[in-house]
Amino acid sequence: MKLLGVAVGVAVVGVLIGFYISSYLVGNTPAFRPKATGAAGARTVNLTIQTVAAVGPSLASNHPDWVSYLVRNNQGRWERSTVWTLPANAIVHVTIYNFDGASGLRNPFLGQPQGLVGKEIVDGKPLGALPPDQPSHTFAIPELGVLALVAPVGDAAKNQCNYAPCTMAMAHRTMTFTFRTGKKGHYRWQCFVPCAAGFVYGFGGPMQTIGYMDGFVNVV
Amino acid sequence: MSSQPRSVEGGPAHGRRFLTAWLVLSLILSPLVAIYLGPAIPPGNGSVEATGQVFDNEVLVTFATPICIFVVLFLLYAVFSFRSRTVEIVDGPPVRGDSRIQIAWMVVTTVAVLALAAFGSYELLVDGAGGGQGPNAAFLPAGHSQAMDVQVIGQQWEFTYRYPTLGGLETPHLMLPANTLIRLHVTSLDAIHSFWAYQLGVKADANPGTDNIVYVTTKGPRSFDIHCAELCGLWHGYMFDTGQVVEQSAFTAWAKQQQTYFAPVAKYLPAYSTTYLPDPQRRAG
Amino acid sequence: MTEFAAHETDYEVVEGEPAELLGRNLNSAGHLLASATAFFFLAFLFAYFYLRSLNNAGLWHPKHVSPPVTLGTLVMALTVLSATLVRLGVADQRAARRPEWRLKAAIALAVGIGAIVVQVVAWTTMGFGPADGGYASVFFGWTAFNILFIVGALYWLENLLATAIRYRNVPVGADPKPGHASGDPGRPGHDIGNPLSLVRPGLEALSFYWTFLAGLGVLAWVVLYLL
Amino acid sequence: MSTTVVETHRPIWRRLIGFNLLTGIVFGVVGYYIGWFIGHHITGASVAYFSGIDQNDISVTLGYLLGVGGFLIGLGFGVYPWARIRGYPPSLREKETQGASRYFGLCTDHKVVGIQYMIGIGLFFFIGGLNAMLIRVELLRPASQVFPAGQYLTLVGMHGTMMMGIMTSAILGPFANYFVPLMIGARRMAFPRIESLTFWLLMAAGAILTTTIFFGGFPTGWTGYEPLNSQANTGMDSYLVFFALVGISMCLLGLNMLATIITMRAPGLTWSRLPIFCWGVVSTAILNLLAAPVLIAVLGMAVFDRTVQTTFFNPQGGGSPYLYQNLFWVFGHPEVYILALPGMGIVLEILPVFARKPLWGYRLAVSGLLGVTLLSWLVWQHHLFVSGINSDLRPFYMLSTELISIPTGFTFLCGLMTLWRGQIRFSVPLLFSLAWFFNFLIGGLSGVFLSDVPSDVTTHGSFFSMAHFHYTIMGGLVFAFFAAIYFWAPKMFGYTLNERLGKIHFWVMFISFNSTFAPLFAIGFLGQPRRTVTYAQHLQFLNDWVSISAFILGGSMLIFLYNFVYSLLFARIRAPQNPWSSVSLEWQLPTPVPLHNFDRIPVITGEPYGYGSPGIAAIPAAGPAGGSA
Repeated sequence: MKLLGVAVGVAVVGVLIGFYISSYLVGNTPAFRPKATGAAGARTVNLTIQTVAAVGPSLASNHPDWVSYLVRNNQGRWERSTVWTLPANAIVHVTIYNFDGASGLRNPFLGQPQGLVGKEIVDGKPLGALPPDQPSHTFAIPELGVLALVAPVGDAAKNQCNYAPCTMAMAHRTMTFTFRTGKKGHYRWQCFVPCAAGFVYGFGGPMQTIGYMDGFVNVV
Repeated sequence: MSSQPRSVEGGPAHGRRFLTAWLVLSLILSPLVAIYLGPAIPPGNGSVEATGQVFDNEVLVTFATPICIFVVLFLLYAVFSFRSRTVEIVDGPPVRGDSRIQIAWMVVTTVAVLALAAFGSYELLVDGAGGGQGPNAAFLPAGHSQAMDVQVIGQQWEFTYRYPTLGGLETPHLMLPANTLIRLHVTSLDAIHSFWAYQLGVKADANPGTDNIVYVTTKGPRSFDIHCAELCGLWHGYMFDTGQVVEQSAFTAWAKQQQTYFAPVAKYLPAYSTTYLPDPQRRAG
Repeated sequence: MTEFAAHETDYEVVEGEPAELLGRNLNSAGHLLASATAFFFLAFLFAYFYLRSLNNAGLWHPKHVSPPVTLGTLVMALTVLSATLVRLGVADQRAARRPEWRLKAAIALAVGIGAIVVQVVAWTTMGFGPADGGYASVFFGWTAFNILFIVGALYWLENLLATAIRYRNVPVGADPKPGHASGDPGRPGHDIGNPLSLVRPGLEALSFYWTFLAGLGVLAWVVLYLL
Repeated sequence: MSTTVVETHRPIWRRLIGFNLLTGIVFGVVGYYIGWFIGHHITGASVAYFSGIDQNDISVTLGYLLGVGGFLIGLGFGVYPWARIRGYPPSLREKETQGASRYFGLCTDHKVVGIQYMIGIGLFFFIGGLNAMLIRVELLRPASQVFPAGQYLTLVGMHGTMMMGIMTSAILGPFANYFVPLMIGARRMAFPRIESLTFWLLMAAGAILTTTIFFGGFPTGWTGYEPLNSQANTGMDSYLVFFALVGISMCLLGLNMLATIITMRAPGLTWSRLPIFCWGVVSTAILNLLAAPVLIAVLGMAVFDRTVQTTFFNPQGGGSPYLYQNLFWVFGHPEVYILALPGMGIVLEILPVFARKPLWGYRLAVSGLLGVTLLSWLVWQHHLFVSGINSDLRPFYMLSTELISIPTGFTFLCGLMTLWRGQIRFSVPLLFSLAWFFNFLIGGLSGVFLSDVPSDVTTHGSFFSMAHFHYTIMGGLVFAFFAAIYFWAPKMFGYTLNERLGKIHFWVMFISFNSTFAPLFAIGFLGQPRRTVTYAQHLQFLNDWVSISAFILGGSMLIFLYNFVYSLLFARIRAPQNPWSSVSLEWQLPTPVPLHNFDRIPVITGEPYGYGSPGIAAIPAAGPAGGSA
């Protein structure tokens, strides 16, 4: 009898632990699939994302102070997802609203946009390259050769956004650019700017955690 | 509990029988391995160094064959011919060693090991064998003074490349001229990476603040895979790339095209240097 | 063969072991511990010379990093003094001069604690922090762990001294009250015939180890302050 | 689990109160939070960028350390030091209780500690194995699928760290603790309390490593290379504290073993009469004692780098990542032999029993073990062949690395020649021992490729090296581990393990082991780097093959588990006192072994392997009481 009780207790605890561990292991931000328009093969997708200095308690309970990317879902609300599903061989028009200050690049070479269709437009002006101390973040899909820069909000700017969600009334910069998704595949995207405050080389925490400054582009 | 042992004398001449079997098998198998298996071992003939590695592997695998046969055959022979066939426990002969066998074994293994080490050292020192040899190695390949400099910069998580001979051009693609002795300067900006150009037989760790030099002599035009071979964080598994070896003419054309494409950022690049140590970032994200 | 299976042995077998067995155990253990400690600090010695030879980013030893030589020397001197006192104490103990050795041990303990205090003062009053380059890192790491080991050795010394004091009135060979040895008076029966006989083995092992540690302290002093 | 258990008739709630595992855990948790609050008080807002609680390394590290302290106090390790502070003389009186409860607390009986070790290490071996299974699940497909990249790295790191950390004591823990005193005719270990401490430290360490997932895991694998180490989340602190505790445990274990074998041998047991297994323990213990401190030191530096911002390994602050690589491998390579040497000892101990012959070339075997012990200190930079330091020294490290194959060859010669002309009787332990020779042969020969720089350039950091050390460590250590279990279980537990199930276990494990790791040599040569969550398309078939074999390999462990539980708890077939009719000392004792082993210390009059020569006293005669113990 006692033995049975012990066995049941052990089983319950084991199940709970197993559930926790498995939820950690497969844990990931939910995949987001933007609406695609146009015929198959020549599809176009509009992707609107924002970068914010701190994701804030309402969107991330465990790391509220981490810098993060957010995406605007099909209902027009900001949600924290960095795993995006895009159609193959599609034209993707990306709009980035940046509410974050400058961090600076370790490798100045990454200050020039690469692999885009046309030029990257920052607040209406085409961008050649940013000086190394300027970039706030980058949006890069190395396997597709895509690299876009995110220009910073000046330190002097009024009405800065401390943590997400931010409103368009707050100081921000607007980047728009276009790239092609290649063949089907499972591509990673990341930020090259060491923007993780408090980590050696600024490259820990959010820079090495999917859901903040890293994510996947599932091209299907 | 232990009864009288069987006498050592009598019974077939196991020793001679085993040694003959081993000799025959080795004489048959080792050449086969050397001829068929050896040349098939990667990394192939993408560069002079890679060819050298293939030869090295061929020698090693040929050398390993008789040893492998010896131990396995010995085990099988002993297991099958010395298993006890009695119900009650019978002890074997109380043999406690044989100095002649011991000395012979020591001599053979020592000679073999020294030969191997000498061979490996020679193979290593003639051309560096495609391994990273640090900023100031004593042994350099012939004609290293005319080698073409190319810098490999590892960062989390992408390799970029600089060509000091092309005005410090930096590009995300590795393009190498054919039939040339290249001097790769491998360094890193943050964590430890390892630059592995598989078909070229090149591997060199990228340490921050270190100029890890590796020489490679390209052959004909081809493409080759690039991996990061040292755990460097989240996207280590995605830190791969493809490089090209092309004819000299194509190389110059490509270089010109890259210089125009990356003109905007050129003015922001730091002066070419063997290592870069940017200040640690302490600003708010 | 049957002798082996005779019957279960009782406690007296172990508790009745001759003191010289404990002596041999502690003696070998002291030497082994000393060798382990040596390898531990070898890592810091290596780090010192390696980082010094590399001098990455020119930050091995920035100008404003000036080690507290006076206090450091004081720490080293106090450690050596304490070790010497323990050695003298061993001589007294061998010669059955019990009060003398207790006095020396007490002073040695006080001196050792003094060394720790001085080290703490040095850390808090000097003009650089652990983040100030390679030398500062090695300095902090080495001194911190050195103090840690000193604390351990002093704890050992305190044990022996306390035993000697607790049984100071027990004539050699007399029996203590039940349960004394385990510190658990609830236990029935006798423990150790003569507790004082167990002090000397520990003392000899300690004096070796403590001297060795002081020697390492001198090495640290030479490397960190003189080179 | 052991028949020496005498049920004590106290209600269970009474037994739960007092110094035992339960109080240990409670005190441990309390200690963690105390440390956490202290650490948070220290660096509240003082260090500007420690903004979030989750990034405060000082809190987490302090919490872990105080947690371990509380755990040990709760287990009862505080009683004796406190008594010594108050001046009570050394004693062994405490904690030699009978009953099942002694397995859940501080017990100074070396036989109890041995069984504790076997169960505890088995638990963590199981967890590490599960991680390996999950890794192989992920590698079923070329692209990242089941686990996100970060969690995959945590899996890899936990598997490697668990195996390389906990399993260092896989032989010394259970078998040396249990059988060395019996083999040398002693009544106890030299320092029984330290013996128990090493075990509980190991358990605390394992628990701490598993909690790394609460802090986001760690990305560095088992080597924990800097500066990635300094970049990582607080999950990294679990790794650092874990390995530091394992280092302390290893060091103390080695010290205890050496002291015991040096000082407590029975009269007449000269060094040249010491059983070869004890020699394996001696050589391993030497490495434990001297290598572990280096590990503790380098991890201490890493902790300082993460907490008080020293710059040991930060090239921008005057440090160097090479410093970490050097110091880590100064420990790391001896550590590999800490895993391999006890296996040699076990195999050479088992062969004579089943070949019914004396160990062939006893002195050669001993010199082989000691030679490996010595040489293992001179080879560490072969882990850095392509890292660009001391490239001109590479020929030397190539030579020293290949020189190790000479003393290793001694082991092979002695083992093989022991079989020669023997009267071999097949049993599960012998099968595992023979398999050891095959696995270690493959491992050693592949090691020659890795030690040869031109070949190493391609194989370095690839799946080839991974296959190599799995052949040496799993093929060497784990096979020897099982050989030892099947060999000594009758003495340890008093019941025989099922022979037929044992043979099934062996064949499944041996075949699936080889079909798991042999293809990895090819995968490595074909260019797949270690620890990558993705790989090239054309390698999928080989990887799937390996994964499926790995699952079968995992299944073979379940066969063993079934056999173990079934034989010990349900079948309960009493084992004879000396089932293998061995002549060595531990088998001459009654089963179960009495509390203090020998009521009269035996006097050893002959060599340990007196098979086949009645002239030599097979059974050592019991000498006068007292003796030297």
